Amino acid sequence: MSEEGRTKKFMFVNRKAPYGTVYALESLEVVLITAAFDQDVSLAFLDDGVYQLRKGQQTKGIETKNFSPTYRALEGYDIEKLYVEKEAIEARGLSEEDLLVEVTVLDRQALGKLMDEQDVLLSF
Amino acid sequence: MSEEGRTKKFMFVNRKAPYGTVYALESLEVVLITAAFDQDVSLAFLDDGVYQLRKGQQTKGIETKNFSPTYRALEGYDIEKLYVEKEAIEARGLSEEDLLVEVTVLDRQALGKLMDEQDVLLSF
Amino acid sequence: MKFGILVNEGPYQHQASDSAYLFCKAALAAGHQVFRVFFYHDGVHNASRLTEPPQDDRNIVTRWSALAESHGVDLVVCVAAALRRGIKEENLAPGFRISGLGQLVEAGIQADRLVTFGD
Amino acid sequence: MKFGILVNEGPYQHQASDSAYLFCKAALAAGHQVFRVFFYHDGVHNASRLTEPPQDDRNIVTRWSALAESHGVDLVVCVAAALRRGIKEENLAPGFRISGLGQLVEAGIQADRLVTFGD
Amino acid sequence: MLHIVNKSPFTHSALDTCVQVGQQGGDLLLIEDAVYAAVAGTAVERLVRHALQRFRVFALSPDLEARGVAGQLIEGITLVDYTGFVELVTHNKTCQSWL
Amino acid sequence: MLHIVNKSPFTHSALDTCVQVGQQGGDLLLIEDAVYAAVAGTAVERLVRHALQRFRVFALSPDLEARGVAGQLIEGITLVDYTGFVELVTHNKTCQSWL
Repeated sequence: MSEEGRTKKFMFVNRKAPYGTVYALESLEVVLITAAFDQDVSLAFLDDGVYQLRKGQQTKGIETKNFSPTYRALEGYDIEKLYVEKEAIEARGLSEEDLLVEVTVLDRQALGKLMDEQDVLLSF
Repeated sequence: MSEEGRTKKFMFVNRKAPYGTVYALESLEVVLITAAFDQDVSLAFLDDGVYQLRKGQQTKGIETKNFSPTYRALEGYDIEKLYVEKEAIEARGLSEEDLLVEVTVLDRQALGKLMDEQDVLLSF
Repeated sequence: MKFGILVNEGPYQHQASDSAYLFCKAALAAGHQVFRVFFYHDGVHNASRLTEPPQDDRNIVTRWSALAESHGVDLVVCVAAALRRGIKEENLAPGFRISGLGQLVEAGIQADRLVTFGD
Repeated sequence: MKFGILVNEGPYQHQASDSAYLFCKAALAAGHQVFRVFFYHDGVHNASRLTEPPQDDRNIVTRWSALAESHGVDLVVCVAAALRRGIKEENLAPGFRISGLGQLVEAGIQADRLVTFGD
Repeated sequence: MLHIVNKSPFTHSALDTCVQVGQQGGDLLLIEDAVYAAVAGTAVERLVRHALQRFRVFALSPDLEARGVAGQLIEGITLVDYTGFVELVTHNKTCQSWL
Repeated sequence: MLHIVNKSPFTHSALDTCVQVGQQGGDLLLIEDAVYAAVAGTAVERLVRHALQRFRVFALSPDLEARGVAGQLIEGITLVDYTGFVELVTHNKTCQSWL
């Protein structure tokens, strides 16, 4: 499905918590489609975005679909570049063991450098 | 138009800047209706809400209606209790002369005390 | 006790509408009366009968309609906010009615408590 | 230069849709091409032909339609987001079309720049 | 009076304003993205401890569970479900949503 | 790279994160409610001065005028209209909206 055979570097910048707003869920839907277009996809989790990857989400009490298992499924779509902001997890008392998937932890400046190297940034 | 002759103390708590979102404008519409119901109406401006009262708004460049003159018209509806958060105007480098209308400036604790005395709080 | 509820955001984008619904359900289950739910700002989108969420997701609009049906909750959509955003009789879901802001003020006067859900 | 635009919020509630429109107008006036505007999340509400803003306010929906008419801008509404929120062919304004998220990805690939407006 | 906060304390100032404006002896309920404030060991714990000196502080458990953070609350915060939310509203004469 | 911020710096952390993540030499454009950051003499002026050491900083004049704050900018900030906004986007290879 690649468009004219072109491959671009797409980065999804996720900065919002899940469930309070729909952005995290609808962002994931774009991630999956972008991978289907054979693009070079990476995801960055900054600020409250790191909460999207929190283990143990149980949404029965708010009668809303728990979409966090989808992050585990990303590997099956060859989406393996997941970056997490070091300052964000530290401020929230989280460690890598609290997260659903394996990630690369980078500080803010290293994340900024990666962002600078992208062709397309998508942020919701 | 009073409902069963009952009068309640309604306070509108405005904490958002104008134009970035519609809340300030649509809040004003409720204020006017509430006055028409002969209720005891007061308005509190906290946080970015104080920007609603900023003099000199010129909205031609964003092709949006300038609704700030409405604040001047409130007096004509006998809405005269306008309270502004002292800490908010100070943090924003504003003084009472920068505001469109005459207001009572109160610190946060005094505003909280007033809020405690209301029957209905409306916040958008 | 008699509750009035104000919903300021549309369905799915913000949790406000979900929180308001679950609050109403709990209030009714505890024997209270939910006198009126008033939909203002983007909250008017809760009244669209055209929404079709995915099969595995909750249907926010029909949930509200069911609440009106089962408990006689008065679901009022602000006419000015609705016109601005494209909600009219022709796409209004069952159980909702379109009326003026006076209905919100009246809810504030008549209800023992008015609770706001928004963003 | 070839621009793609992403709009994530509905009309009137947030300024995002206004900012996106004024950006498109300026880009077109400067001789650039606005290849596509993609409406996602609550942005899909920009496509409702039922909106009726007050006489003294801007009409956000018809402004978009006019841009499609005069400059051939491709206005695409995300089908999944639209179904969830009650935007369908029956209430779609002129100049808009409903399609899949692939249209957003394609815009990212084909455009020289993709600019996002949201909340 | 019941204060309801629904915004993340890491990205919005709503909780901060609420704590500074609210009067001693009020109730504070954390819902939606604000429940992250109830978690122990974060950068906003000091603000919440300050809140605990002024108010009774509650957090909505369905929102904590949805976000996977129900297990590590700051001491002194009380969990409530929606029924408890309703009781808090009836217990207080008025409520303010710090949107 | 162009950083676009549209949130009030008094109530949201978006500008703060942007300044800390963005690389030296980038461009920063303040639009919508973020234009309040461009005003001199406020509690966030220090953050904006820090931004000025890292980026060229611009503010969208129609948004400043709408809010009545066009007259008192921090030195070093450049005013642009929508045409200037478009030029900033073309000048930078990519842009990130810090929503």
